[in-house]
Amino acid sequence: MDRPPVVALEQVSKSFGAVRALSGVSLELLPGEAHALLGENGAGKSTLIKTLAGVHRPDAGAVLVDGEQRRFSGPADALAAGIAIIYQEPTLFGDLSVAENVFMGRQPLGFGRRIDVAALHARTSELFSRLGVRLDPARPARGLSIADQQLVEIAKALSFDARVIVMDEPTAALSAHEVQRLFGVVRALRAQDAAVLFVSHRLNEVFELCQRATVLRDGEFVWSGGLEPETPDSLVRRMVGRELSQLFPKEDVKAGEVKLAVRRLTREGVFTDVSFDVRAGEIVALSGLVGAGRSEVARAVFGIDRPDGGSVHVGGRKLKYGSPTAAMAAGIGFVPEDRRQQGLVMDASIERNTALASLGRLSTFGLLRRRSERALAQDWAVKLRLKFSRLGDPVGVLSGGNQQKVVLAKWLARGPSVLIVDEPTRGIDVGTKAEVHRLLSELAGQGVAVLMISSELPEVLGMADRVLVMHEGRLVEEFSRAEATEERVALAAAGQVGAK
Amino acid sequence: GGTTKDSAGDQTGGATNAAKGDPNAALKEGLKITFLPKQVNNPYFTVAQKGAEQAGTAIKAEVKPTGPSDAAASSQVTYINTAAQQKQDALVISANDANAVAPALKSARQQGLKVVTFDSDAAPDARDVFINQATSNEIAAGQVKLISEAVGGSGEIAILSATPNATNQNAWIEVMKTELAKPEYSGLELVETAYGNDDDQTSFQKTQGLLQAHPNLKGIISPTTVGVAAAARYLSSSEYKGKVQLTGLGTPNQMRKFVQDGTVKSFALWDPSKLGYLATYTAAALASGQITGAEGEKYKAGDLGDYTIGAKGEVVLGPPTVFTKDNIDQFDF
Amino acid sequence: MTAQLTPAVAPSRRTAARRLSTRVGRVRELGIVVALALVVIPTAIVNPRFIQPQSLRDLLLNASIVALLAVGQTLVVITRNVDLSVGSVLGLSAFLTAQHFADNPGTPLLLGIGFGIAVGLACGLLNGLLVALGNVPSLVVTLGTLYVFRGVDFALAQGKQVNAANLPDALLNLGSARVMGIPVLVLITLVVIVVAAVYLRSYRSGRELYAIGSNPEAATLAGIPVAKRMLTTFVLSGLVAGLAGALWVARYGTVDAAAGTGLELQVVAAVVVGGVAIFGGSGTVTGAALGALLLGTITSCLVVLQIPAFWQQAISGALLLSAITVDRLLALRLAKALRTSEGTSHA
Amino acid sequence: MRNFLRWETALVFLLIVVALTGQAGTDGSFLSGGNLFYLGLDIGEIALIALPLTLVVVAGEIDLSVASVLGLSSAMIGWLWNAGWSLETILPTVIVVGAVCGAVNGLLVTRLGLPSLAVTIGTLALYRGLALVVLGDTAVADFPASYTSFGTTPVPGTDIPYPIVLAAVLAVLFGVALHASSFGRSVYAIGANEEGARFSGIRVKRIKLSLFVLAGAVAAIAGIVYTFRFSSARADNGLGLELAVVAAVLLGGVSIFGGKGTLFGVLAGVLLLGGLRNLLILQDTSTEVLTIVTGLLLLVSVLAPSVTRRVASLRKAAP
Ligand SMILES: Nc1ncnc2c1ncn2[C@@H]1O[C@H](COP(=O)(O)OP(=O)(O)OP(=O)(O)O)[C@@H](O)[C@H]1O
Ligand SMILES: Nc1ncnc2c1ncn2[C@@H]1O[C@H](COP(=O)(O)OP(=O)(O)OP(=O)(O)O)[C@@H](O)[C@H]1O
Ligand SMILES: [Mg+2]
Ligand SMILES: [Mg+2]
Repeated sequence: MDRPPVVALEQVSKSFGAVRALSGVSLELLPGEAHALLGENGAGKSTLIKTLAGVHRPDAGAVLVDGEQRRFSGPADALAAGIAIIYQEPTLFGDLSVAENVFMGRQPLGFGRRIDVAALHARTSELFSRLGVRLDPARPARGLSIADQQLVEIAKALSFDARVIVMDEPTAALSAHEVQRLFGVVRALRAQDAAVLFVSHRLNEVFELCQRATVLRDGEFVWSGGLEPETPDSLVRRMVGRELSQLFPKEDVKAGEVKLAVRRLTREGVFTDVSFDVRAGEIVALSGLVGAGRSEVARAVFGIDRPDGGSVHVGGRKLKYGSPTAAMAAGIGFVPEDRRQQGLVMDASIERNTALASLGRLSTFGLLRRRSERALAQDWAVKLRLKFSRLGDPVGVLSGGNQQKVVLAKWLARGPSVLIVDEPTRGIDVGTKAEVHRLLSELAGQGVAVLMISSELPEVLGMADRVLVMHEGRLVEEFSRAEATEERVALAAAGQVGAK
Repeated sequence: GGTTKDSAGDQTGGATNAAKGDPNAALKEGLKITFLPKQVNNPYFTVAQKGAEQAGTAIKAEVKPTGPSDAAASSQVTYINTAAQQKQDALVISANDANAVAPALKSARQQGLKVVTFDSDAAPDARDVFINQATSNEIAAGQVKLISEAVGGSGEIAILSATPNATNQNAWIEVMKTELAKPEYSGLELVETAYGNDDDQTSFQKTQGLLQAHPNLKGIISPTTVGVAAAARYLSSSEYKGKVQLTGLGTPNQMRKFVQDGTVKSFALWDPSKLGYLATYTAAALASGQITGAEGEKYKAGDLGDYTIGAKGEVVLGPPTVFTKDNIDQFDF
Repeated sequence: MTAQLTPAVAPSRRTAARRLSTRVGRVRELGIVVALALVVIPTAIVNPRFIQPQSLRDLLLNASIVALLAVGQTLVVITRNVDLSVGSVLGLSAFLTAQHFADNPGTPLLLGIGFGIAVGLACGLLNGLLVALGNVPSLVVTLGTLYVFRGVDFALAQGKQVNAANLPDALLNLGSARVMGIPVLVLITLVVIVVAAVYLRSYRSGRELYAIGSNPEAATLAGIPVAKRMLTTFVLSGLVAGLAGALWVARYGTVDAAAGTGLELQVVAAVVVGGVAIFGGSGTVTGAALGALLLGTITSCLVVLQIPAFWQQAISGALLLSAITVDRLLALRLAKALRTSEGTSHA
Repeated sequence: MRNFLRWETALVFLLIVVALTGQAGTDGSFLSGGNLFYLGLDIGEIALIALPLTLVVVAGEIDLSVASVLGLSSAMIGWLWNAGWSLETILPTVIVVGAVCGAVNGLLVTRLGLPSLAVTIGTLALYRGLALVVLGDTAVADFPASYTSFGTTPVPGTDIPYPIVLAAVLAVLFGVALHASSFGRSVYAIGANEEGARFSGIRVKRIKLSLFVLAGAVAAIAGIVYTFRFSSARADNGLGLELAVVAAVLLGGVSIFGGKGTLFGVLAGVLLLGGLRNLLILQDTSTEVLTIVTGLLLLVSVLAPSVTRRVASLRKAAP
């Protein structure tokens, strides 16, 4: 551990307007180490990474590569210095082939400096086989599932043969299997003396993969050191600054009548013959590997997509196909998985976003009652302990966790009788996560039927009264709370049916 | 019930000039005259404007050229209103649309402006005098005669006009049709009227289209300067050169090359600068009280000599000049 | 573990989807060719003169200037921008080139054309600088320069017109000259199309244009010099419009300040019909050029078929709409085919 | 949002500057009642069409066919009048036809998912073509004075032209719809994030369709105004007007990408463009200068916010 750091940040500060995202943060990455970067939502992790990537220029402090101070004027400079980044949000070119995505700007050249397409595809396939991915290099990136997109991102980062690889929540969309493949690759990289900076809210992964960690809180450096003597609890304490129970188990509620009934719902090529019930007071989890089709089922139930067959009943009445308006009128609320694209209007204010699903009841003769709108937003901001400065601020400036709360507020404000939440805590820090769980539990207590889609097994096991498991577009298993164990659910999700 | 066409009969016609002109009144100096062509930056009107400015210098009037950059029916109205606002003495205008400018012209006249139209008339009750380049009959008959001579008296012919709505074009085309019905032109057959929108490229392509659509086409009449130049340009570079005859109304400078290389035998036009000159003189005469626009009044228009106001307040410049290989080099406009 | 569980049929399903997608990719251009045939063949049957050499030459000649502009426009549109000023740039370049030739009778042909190109290049540079450095929407910027360039054109022309008589014969001959029966203007256009097509398909910076249009933020993150590339596309579009202006003079011989007015909509229409996505990221110059040819041919056919003049515009509008509708329906079917053939095959 | 408010302030400031310099430069005739009447007449149709177009652009779409709908409406008035219909039947009929034209645009955009720029370039040609089919090369002018005088005389006792009264009434309606109703909220949400709007249960397609229908209907009304103002029904009326209207909307601070802009800004933009034009013509400025000024204003409208942002950030960076 005496070797000099490949890359170091010294006393870096960065502000966005009035928001101080980083103040005086230092970080050293040693060759051959996997280093975790930890912190709550909005702690400044992504900002730090973007500073390292040359996306942001630090207001103060320095970036050092091999001990020499460097001034990156853009991402190209950082790449040239051997720093490859996997960003939190996928950055693919939908219209281009997967192979071109991986090698953009570095395509192998042939005669007359023209791109050699055969070599391009061959090299991409090579990378994919290292990752154990089966993807056609020539297919367009558009239409890839989030997991596949993430895998292409990883392949892209690997293709640089970089000395420093930075991964901002690479596993947030991946299931256990892909995570293991990724870890294998990371270990191989370490063996080749590359440094890896790893961001994740899943602490078990951090302990499995990393040797050292750095913790940020509210943009400030808190701690850095070896992970050997640490425990998850001790890390959480450093991140949050106080004791915290990590999970908030659901309280038992007696299940009432069937609120949501899905019968033989089918959408060609996506999911087939899906049937299940959700009762009042119940939280039913829909589990499965990434790409199993859970989100698609939720979208079809809510009417975003038009199913090819089957039916959805709410409170005994059949829903119209393909109409979110009808679903909402019947009492369904839907917190989608992608809050940037689907959940929020980023440029609009907190207040407007909160009111967006309740416009009808906030207006008389079509005219909006501004005062009621504001009262509604104020009310929910308090209830959900939202951290914000003004209700008129655009939601885009909130941290990820607080954005998620706004999405929840938007739907809770309608008082739904059936609530579908898709990955309600994706990318959310432990503190906020516990709060979201408390909230879901409370809702169930009030008689709401909750359908929860989650890729995080502990969350599923802690929160669900029943667990439904999907595999390749079909419902394959159902476990009661007592039956469900981590192993059983994982096996069913992998298609090993009958493993009870 | 309702307001239907038949119930709306209160159209007034003819210029109403109560006062009588004083033929001996001197032309006032320092008159303010607005010169409003269909479209600025149109070479034809640029030449006309030169004539107007010459006249202005001669009579010590201030001639102010202005106008829209597009020839849309209504775009002149703003400029008419402005002339009224600026309390000009007279307005010399070539109307894009006889009716669209009429309300504005009427209100300008109520505010004391004298209105002279040239080249293309407005509704008669909206102006004082119209300076006609030549009578429609003269122009149209001349064109038919030229094409008949060029094609040797028989064969299919076509017309390449400007925009479908151009008032003067449509009037000429009507006369051409009656002219063609005469026995001496029984060999000629008008097969199509195409519209080049007074746009060079469109006219060019419409010429092509005409030739393809009518394999036996012998001649084309294009009574518009833009159209005839474009058609000549196409013919001269195609295999139809010399086989298909072309005539029309064009400026000598534009057509010189094609007359010299044999694409066009003859074409016609009046001198636009004389048109502008006469119109400006007429405006000055009106504003000075020499004339009122009534039929039969006489006045002198500088170098051009004496003119008499005809029926419906029209003054005719004179017969158009026919340009051929022999005389074209004497003209520069 | 799941990788082994994936059914063995998955790869074959996937290759099927891929084959379909490449095939349909080609169909986009093929579709225009078919549409062209559908327009030309019936017309030729009704009037055989339509496919005589002179007539075909005219078809290509008419389309070549719009096709040129469409090539430049494609470069811009691929990066999720648009250049509405091309008509004005063409007008300015055409007038200045003509005036240059008229004022300096001894100007060598290539020098004069180079002058026109330089005018276009300067306009393109201005557009590019405003868009790339000002970081503002190109539609608004180029709508602005559409007015500005045209205004400058009018101001310089002062109502004058340059006539064929004042232009050197070398230039005018260029407008009608042929090599092996093919008009020189068409050959120039073809060269530009081929160069642009190869550049877009096989050069890194060409591919980067697609990347920018596909996902601008990601392009920045991938280290692509986005501003520089966008600037380049506007410069190229201007340059091509400048060239088109010079060729316009050669072709039509008579030039005033109004040349090319309203051409921008024709060019955008050609690009869209040619299958270039208006929101960037996909499309080819060949498609755009074919789009220009199709639109030009439709206009000619309607004349040749003796469709009454008043009907022609309505019919070409309707045909344009059907072209983009058919294209869209094809794309939707492709998307559906991809979905059902690929479905749940991901591990 | 605050940036745009700032642009609207700038527009108002510019308007005042134009008014004052105009007043001084023309010895008071610029702000005289007579001139203001003409100014009002000149911007009447643009103001009318700009209203629904603002909503369309805020929703992230565009409609370039509006001027052609105006032309079609005018041609139909002439055609039906010649056919002996009464004006009381003609006027509602052409408004319905305009709405149908808008609906065709809207259906192509919402049902087939075609980009509105492409669709409306197509219908721009189609509707203008239909206008030619309907009326051909004739111009119809023999409308009764009781109708055409609406276009040439002010409201008695004032200098306000009737078209402006109509535009003002519609402006209030559209303003309320965009800024104070749940419909308007939905329009903004659609423009800013269409997918997000759909996930919030907003009927994206229906709202977009209704905006196109509105644009068509109002363009037809503008066609009526145009026809009677010039007492001339022709197929080529309003040719090329679409660029002027789009320019006014963009100058008013509406983002071409949707989700941003106010109706007030657009009205200020219409006034500024019209006022400046009127002033320059009154001062005998040549057409080319007019054209250049229009273009420069557009450039300023997008560059100014971007420049102020940059200057602001520079000032912040300097301690
Ligand atoms: N472009 C920006 N403009 C304004 N504020 C920003 C911007 N980017 C980040 N911030 C703010 O900076 C702070 C740190 O954000 P950052 O994205 O670095 O957090 P993070 O640690 O990555 O959180 P998460 O775990 O949710 O990804 C937050 O308060 C955020 O709102
Ligand atoms: N954005 C997208 N575009 C097209 N197809 C997609 C997209 N996202 C997912 N799919 C496809 O839909 C199928 C099911 O994906 P879905 O998102 O429903 O899975 P999931 O189990 O919810 O996983 P996740 O946790 O990623 O949401 C996948 O096979 C994938 O190919
Ligand atoms: Mg982050
Ligand atoms: Mg999902």
